[in-house]
Formats: sequence, structure tokens, C-alpha cells
Amino acid sequence: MAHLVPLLVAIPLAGGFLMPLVGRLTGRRRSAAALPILLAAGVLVLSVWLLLAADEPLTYWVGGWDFPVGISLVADGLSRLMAVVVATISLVALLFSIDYMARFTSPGLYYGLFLLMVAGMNGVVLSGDLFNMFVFIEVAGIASYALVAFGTESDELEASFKYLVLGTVASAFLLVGIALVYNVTGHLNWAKVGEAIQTAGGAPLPLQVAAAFFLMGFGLKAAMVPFHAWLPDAHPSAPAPISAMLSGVLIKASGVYALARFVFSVFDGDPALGWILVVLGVLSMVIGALMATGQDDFKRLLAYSSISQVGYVVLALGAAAVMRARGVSPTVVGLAVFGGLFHLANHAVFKALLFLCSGSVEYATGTRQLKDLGGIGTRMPVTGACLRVAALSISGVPPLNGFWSKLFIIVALVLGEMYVLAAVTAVVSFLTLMYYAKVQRYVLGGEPSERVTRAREAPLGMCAASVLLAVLCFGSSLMAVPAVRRRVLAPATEAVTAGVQAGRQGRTITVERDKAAPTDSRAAAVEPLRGGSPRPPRAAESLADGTAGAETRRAEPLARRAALDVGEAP
Amino acid sequence: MQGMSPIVKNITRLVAGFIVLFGAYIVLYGHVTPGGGFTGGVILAGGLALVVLAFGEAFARNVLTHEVAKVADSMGALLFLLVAVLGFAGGVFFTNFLPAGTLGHLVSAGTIPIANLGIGIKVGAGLFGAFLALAAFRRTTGAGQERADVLQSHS
Amino acid sequence: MTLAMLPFMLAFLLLVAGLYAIVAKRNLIKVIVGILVLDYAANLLLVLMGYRTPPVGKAPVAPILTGGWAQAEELAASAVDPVPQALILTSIVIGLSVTALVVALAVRLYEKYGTFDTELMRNLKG
Amino acid sequence: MDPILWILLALLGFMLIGSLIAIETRDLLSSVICVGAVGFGTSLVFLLLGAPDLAITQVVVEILVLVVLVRVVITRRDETHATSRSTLPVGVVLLALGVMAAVVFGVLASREADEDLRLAPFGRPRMTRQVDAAALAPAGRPDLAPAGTEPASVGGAYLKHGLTADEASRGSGAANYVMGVLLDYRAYDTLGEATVIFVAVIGAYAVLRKVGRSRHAGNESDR
Repeated sequence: MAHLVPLLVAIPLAGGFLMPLVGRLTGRRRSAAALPILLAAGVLVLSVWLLLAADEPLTYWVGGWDFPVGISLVADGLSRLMAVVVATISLVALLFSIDYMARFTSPGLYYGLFLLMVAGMNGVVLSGDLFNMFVFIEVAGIASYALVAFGTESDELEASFKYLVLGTVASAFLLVGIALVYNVTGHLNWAKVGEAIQTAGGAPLPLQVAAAFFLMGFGLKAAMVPFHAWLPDAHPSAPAPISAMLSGVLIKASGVYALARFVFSVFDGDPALGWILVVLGVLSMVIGALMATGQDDFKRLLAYSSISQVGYVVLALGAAAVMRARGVSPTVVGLAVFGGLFHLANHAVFKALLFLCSGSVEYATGTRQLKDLGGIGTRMPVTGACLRVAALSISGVPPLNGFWSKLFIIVALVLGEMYVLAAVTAVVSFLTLMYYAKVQRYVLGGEPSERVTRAREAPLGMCAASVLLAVLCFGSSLMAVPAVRRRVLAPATEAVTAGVQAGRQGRTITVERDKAAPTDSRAAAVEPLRGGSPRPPRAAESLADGTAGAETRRAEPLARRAALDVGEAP
Repeated sequence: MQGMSPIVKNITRLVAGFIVLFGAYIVLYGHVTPGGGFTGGVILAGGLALVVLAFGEAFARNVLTHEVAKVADSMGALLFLLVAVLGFAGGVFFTNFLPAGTLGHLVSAGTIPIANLGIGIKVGAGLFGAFLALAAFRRTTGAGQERADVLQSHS
Repeated sequence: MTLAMLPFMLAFLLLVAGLYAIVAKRNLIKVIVGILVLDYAANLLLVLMGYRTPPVGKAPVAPILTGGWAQAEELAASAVDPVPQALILTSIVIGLSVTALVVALAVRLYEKYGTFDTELMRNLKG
Repeated sequence: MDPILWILLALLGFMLIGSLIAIETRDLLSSVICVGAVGFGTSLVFLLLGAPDLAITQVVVEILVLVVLVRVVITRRDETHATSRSTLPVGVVLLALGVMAAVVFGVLASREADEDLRLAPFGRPRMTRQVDAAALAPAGRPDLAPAGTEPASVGGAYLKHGLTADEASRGSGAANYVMGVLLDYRAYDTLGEATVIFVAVIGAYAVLRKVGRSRHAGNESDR
């Protein structure tokens, strides 16, 4: 059960390594998608199982190093929720890719990059180590740079270049932040860093500087205004399923999730950081929405809307941190976090759906200009219906999921006595409704142009993927139902609101070293710590006699083999 | 690209073997001396790149093709992942399940030499492949093509 | 401000220089140069933070055991920090990967436009 | 005064000047060569600071990058680089940012109030200090802590336990501690790192494909 945690990374990784080889066998046939879809489905099943089966957070020490010298994987409620979101959207995007990507060459490379991006995101959301998180952010990031440019047209290459350059700047900032954190605390494990900060009674100045670097780095990855310059180019340029992945999950996994972890689990919901999140969130919300209103390009509009919607999540998290510090009742804090995370999951669903629909429309008509798309709903009934569901959902029309999450955020803000923020949120919701009404008017109503009358409904795979997500738009409203909520979102909320405590909860999985050692088992588990301890356990003694201390030991049976090997060597 | 002058070719003949050998040494002894899979892999890629630069396109087409590089790339990565997954044999993911052995010997430090080997193959093949694709004899398409070809015949 | 912070500051200045190239330059190759400098700077900052001044008159001790077991304790007391080195090794490789990809993008963009100049490209002007 | 510090400062100064030339020069080839020099400077710094692994890696990586970049630049003549000017006044920006950098680290260095969590200065990393071992136990499990003191950072713990003659402490068994950290303690990072380079290589293949999409091939529903 606990071993599922590394498998969530290892499975897509293996698939990614294999795909360039498999792609050579399948050529450009659609069967190239079979292996990735199988693996993504497997990952989805595993992550859902992980979400539903275990109640307590798991800390999994990779390589069995329980002493915090190793890298830990942390699967608490938040990580599990993110893993499920990533797996869901990636499976649907892969289904969509079967037909959509038939127009592109080299499916082997495409699916390889796709799976590696998924592996990178799973790595990010499961990592318990700052540097490890950085490495997997890079995996996901580099895969996405390449995928944005996958069509190799000049605007795609330019968008990818811009994205890559800003992504690299973000990485450099993160690395500087990590260097400062390591210098000051001596740890890379975020739970330990959080503990050190708490012991010192708040972050000292060098760590505040580090926090600034982290904020800039993650802010760039999450495309918060004013770090958003790359997103409106990169997201529309990518192939539609990749746009869905980027907007739906990537900016959340390597941006918002990382920010939440960092602000809550490392800095214990520092109110100053909370205010910064609030400001970034409000700026993103308002500016994203205003920019989206003026767009004529369908996918660009969606990209700006992503900035705006992610702003909601960041605002909710920041407000929660502020309220927590102000001593507002934990229920309200929990409600704010709950609303934010709920909106995060919902946005993944409806934004992915919107991008997939835009992909279907572009596939059928060859254009992304809203003005040329009039009447497409009648020519493409399935896509049109899905588009309508998604647009209503993102505008917050009940009973679709977007309504509930926005409602929770606004209610939490009101209960937390942050009336101005609540008003801003409501106004931005109205703006969202406005520009999606525009989308609906152009795309679904109006006189069909010549281009549109020639359009036919998208192929089966693409429709199926869209319908799946449209169903999820209704289905994920269920997460507001108390029974489901307790199971799915409450542990995630708990993981955030617990702050630094989150790193200390739950079960630890590592190798029981030296099982044969006759001393008490707890001491054996601590074995790596006991460098200067007076006497090793007995099993080690016999070894030491035989080989003059010439080797280090591992678990007992292996140590015996080592003794044999070494016995012959000298 | 035709390759370079006979002087370069002869010197490359002499040196390339040593470079590749040195790369292999760095890969295999990474856990004992400075170096390791990445460094050795980059050296391997550099040695092969030298051969291709000296002997030209035909060599790369017949002996060390792009395809070979791609396959070796995937294989190396899978080998490393295999080491990681086999760690379950020792308890958890990535356990160094082999005996530590004698300090300073080639066969010591458990799985580290195997991991180094996988990384070495992966990095060597991957970077060499990228080098071939990027720099050695790229057939260009589109706007800049003619000019690029003319310039290439100069170099 | 102590002299001991001077190396950090210089590394930080290098970071700023790289950032400057990325923000202000209008040429793909110059931007790539900026990325390279940024990488060097971040790596330098890390290695500087792991350095341990050796006893007077001695060279810094690399964390590699060359003299067998007998030396291990002494090494532990004098060697520089191996963790930043391991991180930098990772970071160098990441930098190399990013460079490979960005050069590939630049080469393709050159094919499309016949120039490395971003002023002549549609979307990269800003 | 430590001679190593002086050499280091000279090298860093050299690198700073080199990178400024690389950034400011008009000629792309000289720019690339200058940045190569800065890279070799980095390698020298690594060597100076007791990191031979990094020095070797940096040198070979630098050679490869330089070969590729030089080849890219000399086979593509760019007559338009006259327009490759900077849009911001160079001096002002650099000066402002430089002052900012100085202030940041100056402030960091001058804060001595909190001995526990302040920036460890150059040459005295945090691991030179000892702390109660409980502080190093896994988060939330102080019961796993041993008695006594431990170096105050993870790196110190690697050095102390990675390979001590006392076989009770289990190390990686690699004489090269950096490799031990890289491929045993933090092997998972290295898997990510190998993935990064794999991703970048197949990403480069993908970007360099001759034909990205074929609108009329392979799909009967295409028009």
C-alpha cells in the first residue's frame, strides 16, 4: 500500500523512457497511444486508491534512510488530492490525443514527453524535499517547454522560447532560495526546515530573503501577475491536450501546490506571506479577467482566464493564512482552504474541458478566432454542449462545480471579515460570467460562416474525452457533499491548515535495518544515527572481527554476503 | 559535411579510443574517485562527437547512427530505473540492496556502480544524439536553408 | 558587512548579470548566454555555501576518502560539505539539459526567420 | 588573510568581467567564447573549493556546450545583429541591481542577533556547528534521536556517518562521498536528474523534427 507512493512516479517514468522505443514500432499509427493510456489509467487507479484507502499521512523514506539524510516522499491529503487531479486530467488529455495528435508527426516523442511531464508533476506533489521538488519541477517544466513547441511552427517555437527562458529564471531563483535555506537551517527536507523555523520562533531575515526568492520562483511557475508574461503565449500555442495539461494541472502542481506547501508547511502560514499571496491572487484575478475580456483568440482568452482563476485559489490560500494568524475560528480558515482547493480541482476539470473543446473546434474549423466560429454549436453538437457546460461551470452558474467553490471562497472571506476581498471576488466572478457569455454568444449562437458550415463533429476519442470532463463538471460538485468531502477534501484541507504540524503527522515507512540485531528494535531503526556509539550490535561484531572493519553493513542477510565477498578479497 | 583534414583524422584515430576509454573509466570508478556517470557520460559523448566532427557525416550515418543513440539512451535510463525499482527487494524504493563490499574496490558501494553505468550510457548516448541532431550535420528546411548549406561547406 | 560575505555578493552579482542579459538583450544567443551565466551563478552560490576553510596552510579537503578507513574521522572533521556538491552536480546537468533544448529552439527559430534577432520575430518583441 | 579567499575573489571578479563582456559584445562568436571562459572560471572555482567532481563535470559540460554553441553560431551568419541592442541603459540597471545585491547580503551578514538561524558566512558552513541530535531526528519523531550531538546540517551527518570506520553506522560504502550522496542517500534526485536530461534530449529531437505536423496525412477526417 505504502509502496504505491513511489510507483506513482516510477510508472509514468518507465513509460516515458519506453515510449521513444515503442513509438518506433508503432510509427504514426494511433496505437502509439495505447501504452500511455494504459499507464495513465493505472496511475489514476493507484492514486484514487491511495486517496481513498489510507487515512493517515504517509512519509516514505526513499532508499530506507529514516534519518533525515535521505529524501522523503510525503503522501498527505493535499498530495493525494493533487495526484488524483493530475492523473484524471492526464488520462483524459491522452484520450483526446489519440485523434488530435494524428496530425502531428513522431507520436513516440509526444507520448514520451507527456508521460515524463506526468511523472514530473507526480514527483512534485509527492516530494517531501525542497531540492527534490525543484528537480521534478524541472522535469515537468522541460517536458512542457518541448511540448509547447511540438508543432514546430514559428509562433509555437517563440512561445516555447519565452516560456523556457522565464521558466529557467524561476528555476534559478528557486535554486538560490534552496541554497539560502540549506545554508541557514542545514536541511532540505521541508518538514525539518519548518520545524527549525518554528523552533527559532519565526523566520529570520536570511530566510525571509529566501522566501522572496521562492515566491518569485513559484510565482513565475504559477504565472501569477506580475510574473505571468509567458502564459498567454505558451498555453495557446501548445497542442490542445497539452494546453489542457498546462492550464489544468501543471501551473497548479509546480506553482500553486508548491506555493501552498511552502507557505503553510515550511513557513507555518506566516501572515506576511499570506498577505503577499492575497495581493498576488487579487492582481491575478482582476488583471487576468480584464485581459481575458479583450481577447478574440479563443485559446488566448482561456489562457488569461487561467491566470484569473488560479488567482482565486491563491487568494483563498493567502486569506486562510492571514485569518489563521488573526485567530479567526479554525472552521472559517478551513473553509477558505477548502474553497481554494476545491476551486483548484474544479478549475483543472473545466479549464481542461474548455481547452479540449477549443482543440476540437480548431481541429474541425482550423481557426481559433471567436468571430469566425459563429454557430459551431449546431455543426458540432457534442462539442458545443460540452463547451456550454464548461463555460457555465467556470462562470459559476449553479449547480455546476464552479459555483460551489466560488461560493465557499466568498463565504469564507465574509466570515473571516475580509469584506473587500469578498467583494472583489464577487466582481471578478461577474466579469468571468461576462467574458464567457461572449464566448457562448460567438461560438454557439450567430450565423455560421462558410468555414463553420464545412465543419464536422470531432472524432470519437475527442468527443469521449470532452464528455467525460463535462460529466466531471457535474460530478465534482459532489465533493461539497459532506460524506465525499470528509473523504476527499477534508484531509487535504487538514494538511494545509495544520501548517508545520503537517510534516509531523502520520506513519513513517522506511527499511527496518538490522533486523537480526538482538538489541531492541527501536535502537536498530536508529542505527544510522549512532556514529560514535560505543558498541555495534552483535551481528556487526562478528563481521568486524572477520574483516577488520573493512566494510559497512546493510540489512543482515546481505551483510553476511558482504562478509563472504570481502573474506576472499584480501 | 565531409569531415576534416587528414591530420585531424589521424590524431582523432589516435586519441578517440583513449577518450572513450577514459570516459568508461570515469563512469565505472565514479564511486571511488572523482567523476561518475554524468561526467563519464559527457566525456563519452564528447569523444564520439570528436569522431563525428573529424570523420564527417558518412561515419555517423553508417556506424554511430541517431537510432543507436536513441535506443541506448532509453536503455540506459531504464537500467537506472530498474536499479531503483529493484530497491524494493531491499525493503523500499531505491534501497541500496547490494552489499557495500570493500571500500575503494570497483565492486563496492552496492548498486552505485550499476546506477553509474546506467547513467553513463544514458547521458553519453543522449548527449551524443542531441549533438548529432543539433550541430553535426543538420539538414535544414525552410527559410534559412540555402544560406546555411553554403556556410556549412565553408567550415 | 564582513569580508566573508564578499564571495556571496560577487556570485549574486553574476546572477544579476545573467538576469540582465535575459531581460534586456534582444538576441537569442545573448539570451542563451544569460541563461548560462545564471546557471553558473546559482551553482557558485551553492558551492560557496558548502565551503569549509581548512586549517591555516592547508588546502581545502574534498569529500573523497583516499587514505582508507584511518582517514575517515579526520576527513569528517575537515572536508567541505558534500551536499551542495551533489546538488550542484544535479543542477549542472539540469543546466546542460535546458541549454540543449534552448539551443534547439534557437536553431529552429533561425531556420524560420534567418536571424537570431528577436526584434524581427513576432511574439518575442515584448 | 586566507590566500584561497583572495584567489577566489580574483576568479569571481574575472568571471564577472568575462560575463559582462559576453553579454555586451556585438559579435556573437566572441560572446560565446567569453561565456565559455566564464564556465572554465567556474570550474576553477570548484577545483579551488575542494570539489573535483564538479570541476571535472563543469569542464566537460563546458566543452560540449561550447562546441555546440560555436558550431551553431559560425554556421549561421547573422547580418542583422546590428539591431541587437539592449533596450535598457546598461549601466543604470546593473548599478541598481548590484547595489541591491550588496544590500541584501550586507544586511544578511550584519544581522548577528539570532545566532541560531543566521546566514553562515563563507568558509564556516553550518555543519561546523554541533547541535543536539534530537534536532536532526525525522520531523515529529524525536524518539528516533540518538544521544549526544550531531553536526548541525545534513551534510555534516553524511560526513560523520557516511563512511566511518565504526561499522555500526551504515554508510553508502562509496569512498567518494559526493557520489554516495548523489547515488545512494539522494539517489531519487539523481533519477530525476537523469529524467531531466532524457526529457531535454527527446525534447530537442521533437523540436528539431523536420516536419512538425502534416495537416493532410494520415487522417481521413482531415480536410
